[in-house]
Amino acid sequence: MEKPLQQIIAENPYVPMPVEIVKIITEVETKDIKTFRLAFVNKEDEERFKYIPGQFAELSFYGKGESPIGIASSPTQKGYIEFTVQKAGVVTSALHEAEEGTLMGVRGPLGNSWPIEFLEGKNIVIVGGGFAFTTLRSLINYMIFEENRKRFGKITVVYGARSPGLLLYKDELESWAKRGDIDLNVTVDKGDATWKGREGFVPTVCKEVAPSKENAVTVICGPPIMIRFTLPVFFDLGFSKENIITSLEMRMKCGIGKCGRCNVGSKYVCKDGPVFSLAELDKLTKEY
Amino acid sequence: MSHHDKPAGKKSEGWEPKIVAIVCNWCTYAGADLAGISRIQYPPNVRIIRLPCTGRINPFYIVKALQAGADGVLVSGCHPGECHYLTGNLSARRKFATLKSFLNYIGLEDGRATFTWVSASEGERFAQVIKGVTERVRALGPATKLVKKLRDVDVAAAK
Amino acid sequence: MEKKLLKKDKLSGIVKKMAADKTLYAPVQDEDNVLFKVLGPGVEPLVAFANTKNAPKKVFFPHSELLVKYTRSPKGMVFAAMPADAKDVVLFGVRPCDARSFALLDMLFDQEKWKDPYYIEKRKKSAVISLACVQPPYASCFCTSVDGSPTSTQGADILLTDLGESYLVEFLTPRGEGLAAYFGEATPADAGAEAKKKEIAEKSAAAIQSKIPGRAIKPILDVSFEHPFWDTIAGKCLACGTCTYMCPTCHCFDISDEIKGDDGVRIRNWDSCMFPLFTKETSGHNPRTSQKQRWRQRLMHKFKYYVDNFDAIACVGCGRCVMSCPVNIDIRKIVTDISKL
Amino acid sequence: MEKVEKKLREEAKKLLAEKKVDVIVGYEAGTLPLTATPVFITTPEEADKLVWNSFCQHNLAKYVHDLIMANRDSQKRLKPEDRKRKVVGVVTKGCTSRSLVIHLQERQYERLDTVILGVPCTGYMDRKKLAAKLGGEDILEGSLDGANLKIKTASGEKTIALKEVLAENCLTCRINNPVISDAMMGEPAPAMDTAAEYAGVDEFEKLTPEERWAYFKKEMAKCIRCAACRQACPSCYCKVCFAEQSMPQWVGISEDPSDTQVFQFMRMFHMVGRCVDCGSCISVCPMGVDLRKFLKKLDKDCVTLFSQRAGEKIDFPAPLQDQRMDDKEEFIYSPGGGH
Repeated sequence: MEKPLQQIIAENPYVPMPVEIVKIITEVETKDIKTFRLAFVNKEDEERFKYIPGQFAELSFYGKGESPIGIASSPTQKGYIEFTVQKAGVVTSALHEAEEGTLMGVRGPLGNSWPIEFLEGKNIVIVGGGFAFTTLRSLINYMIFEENRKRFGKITVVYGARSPGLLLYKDELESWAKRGDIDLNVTVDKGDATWKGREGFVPTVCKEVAPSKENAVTVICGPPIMIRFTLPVFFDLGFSKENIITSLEMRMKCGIGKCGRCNVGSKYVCKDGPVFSLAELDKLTKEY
Repeated sequence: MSHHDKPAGKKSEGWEPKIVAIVCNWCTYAGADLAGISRIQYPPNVRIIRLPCTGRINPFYIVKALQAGADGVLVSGCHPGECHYLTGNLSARRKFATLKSFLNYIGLEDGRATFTWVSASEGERFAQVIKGVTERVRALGPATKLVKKLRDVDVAAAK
Repeated sequence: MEKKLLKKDKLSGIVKKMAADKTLYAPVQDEDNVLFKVLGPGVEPLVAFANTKNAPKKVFFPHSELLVKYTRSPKGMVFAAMPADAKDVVLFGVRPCDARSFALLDMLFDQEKWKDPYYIEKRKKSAVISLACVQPPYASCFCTSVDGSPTSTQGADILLTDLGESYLVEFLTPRGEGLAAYFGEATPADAGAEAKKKEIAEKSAAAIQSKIPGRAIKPILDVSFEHPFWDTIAGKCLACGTCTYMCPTCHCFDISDEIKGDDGVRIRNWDSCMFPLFTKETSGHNPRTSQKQRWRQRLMHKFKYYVDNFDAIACVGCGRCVMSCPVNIDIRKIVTDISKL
Repeated sequence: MEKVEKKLREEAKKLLAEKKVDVIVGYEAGTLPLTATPVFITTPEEADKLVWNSFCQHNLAKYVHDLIMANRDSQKRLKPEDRKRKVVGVVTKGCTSRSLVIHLQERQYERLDTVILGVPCTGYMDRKKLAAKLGGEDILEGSLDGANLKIKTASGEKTIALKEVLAENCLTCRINNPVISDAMMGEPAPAMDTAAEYAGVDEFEKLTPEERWAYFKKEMAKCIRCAACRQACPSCYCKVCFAEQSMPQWVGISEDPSDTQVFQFMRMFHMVGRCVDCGSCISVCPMGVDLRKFLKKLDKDCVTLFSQRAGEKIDFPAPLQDQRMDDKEEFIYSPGGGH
């Protein structure tokens, strides 16, 4: 006896929902980061896939397996979900070869999320570096969405990449820059002939922007080296560890706290994370 | 060991042997070319994979081909002493001698893996080798040993 | 629940009858090993003292298990439906320590938020007939140090205790009572039998000589993640993973896809925290690069993390890892050493 | 053996005190009766832990490789002139010495990286054989009394001749004294029964292919893919094993019969001219897979085809590194006749 697939999906967290790649955007000049826009094959799956910025999902590709990727779109964007994927391993390499129209699978949403309720009513400082900007982009788009904007205070964004060609979401950065309700600071380590914006490392820019700690939370995501040098800046500015939020990465398989590889101390990054405040991280072991 | 080992399975209706031939670029591939140019007929059962040298062939390629469902594997390169890289085929010969012996030892039929030399001028020999190997594999029937089947629920339940 | 007495010579027949009706797993002699496996027709189930080489967890958490099936269409991946039902299964002759492992695994696989349908489905359809240890099978048994006992009923549906002439059959759960019909030849147990069982329980618990401070090391582990002690434990570890593969409570797994032609399957396979690649990320970064870290993870998982998350030690004291470790890394010694830190 | 042990401890103390070695890999008594387990000695005081007896089973060459590689990795970022050699002393019996030779032939490290403390070996006890003899009964206490094992189990005391429970590979061992050493701890041990070395292989070769396949299939079905055999093998030192490569993935990781057969076949085939018959893979296998039946064939082929034994001679290339015009080639196919 066989159960209908839709019923299995509803009951079984290991079974992906079928999706179609409807759009592929090459984000960077090195062409190894692309954004995949996925639409659900079945309408009810879209309903089921209710997510909050900061969550991730497991992408399935034919014959290759699964890869956990942060959701780059915002739940305010209807009809599709987006993932920005760097070409690295087996699944992501296959994905990069795929064309629009390809059918694949998505399993999720998984993990906790950026703490939206905690962020509400506060000034938000978003600090992102390089490729780790994806779930922050989700959060920004969520917060600046018309109906949501008034729930949050001042929004400051510091986003850096090594070079102008490596900045993600260039169109969106432009449109955000035109808005009056978001203080956008885009920086590159080293500009090129056409680059008119800021040059400098993210920690330095954070120091210059010097957001006030009053009623403020900072959400940081980026390469470990960036985080290491950015945190002291925020400590100096007086941010408490409870008010510094970040997202961890670990090797994952099941995504639901069973397979046992992504734990940091007693917490599973896939299930209890990936989002932790610095205060929470302090209580965990340093094995990540 | 003789190559008159018992066929592994019944010859199924309409079955044609699938043979993977892994050959070196300088001798056997050129030999195959010559066979083609000279319009010498040979059975269409081989899929040729060209590598720089038999010394480059990881024994795993042979086992992997068998696992993936090839009914036979043929490896062919330059005759000893004629290697484009001087000694690649001498290294290969030691690997293949032990590999073939080991495959036979675990009970694989002798004709599944075949090793030979064909030079660039031996178009006729190439055709003869393919004919011979195809006939040998045909006599053995479809490969069953080491062949991978996709895991199914029934298999899972039986364990 | 109901208790009965069964003449000892009747048991084998009952088990074989069950094996004829359902899939029945039992300890079976297989060449040099006693293995827990499906009891074939005409095969005698073992009730001797030694425990099975492999842990019975594989019935609910198989070494390799099909998770998802799919096919390839011209457009890509199409998921296929899966059979819905697990078969009725009886596990016979499970030692109380191993039966406890099911209760421990339930905590993980049957959580409120994320449920593992494959495990739960099989668990629901099964009955566990446990066989009390009237004598500890090995000198390395230490169940009493990790909240267990040689006559523990945790995780079992029926408990059999050898009273000498006959078995005391305790039906512990409705699932166990579902098998009552097979025990038609048993007679109601009297108070004498109960007293005898109690005496045996006390005697067998006292016979467990090997003791470790199971719960006591938790507060020490809480504060000693960085302790230099960890540098001393794993030097000779081969990273072979035998301990985790033999362990009745180890449950880490890997998921991999396989295809042939246009058909694909996703399979989960046992994995081990002892393996260097277990946590290695695509980027090359590995949070646990040394065997010391991996050993610490294994120990912490069992004696701290599981306690943090489920208030239970993820070790049943069966001693399999102690006996099967090729280089004699003895978890009893490590736990004892930690208690002295 | 006591003499050897005494000399070993003295020598170890001396080497450590004179700082000629950084660590000595040897054996100490295990926590279970009748066992010995690897130990790493770094101070002269600890040297008294060292034992040498019939329970010293492990091929310690594996640790020598591991320690030297770990040391090298830890200094990767230092300038070459700042890097420090780590000298590993190792208690070495015949098979261990052959493994060291293989490492040296394969240029894993230099001879200067090791100090070889040779011990004469008369074979080690096979725990599985003993367990089978005892019918699976747990050993409560045990000791070696001359040529006999005195064992206490729940059912009473037993005496078993050590010879009856020596490992198969030891019984027919050809090279039971180290082939290279810096110091020998005692007189070379008497030869074992080498006449029967390939008896098992010869017998197996006489079976029909179907019978051989049936046996291979049956043995491989026992394997649980834990890869303990690989981990224990001193010749298996690849940074990433073929079984774990993902691009391409050579072999599936499940317990699928074909994947298991192919994994085991290829792992064993990597041992052509590299298997020293130390029995490590067999003794660690939790399921008791009969790997030796197959590994020994590779050894036999090496001898018959190339007249070489793995790790036997240090100044000679390993069989598969060697290239010779005059190798036998009966296996080469020629159309119309022959193979």
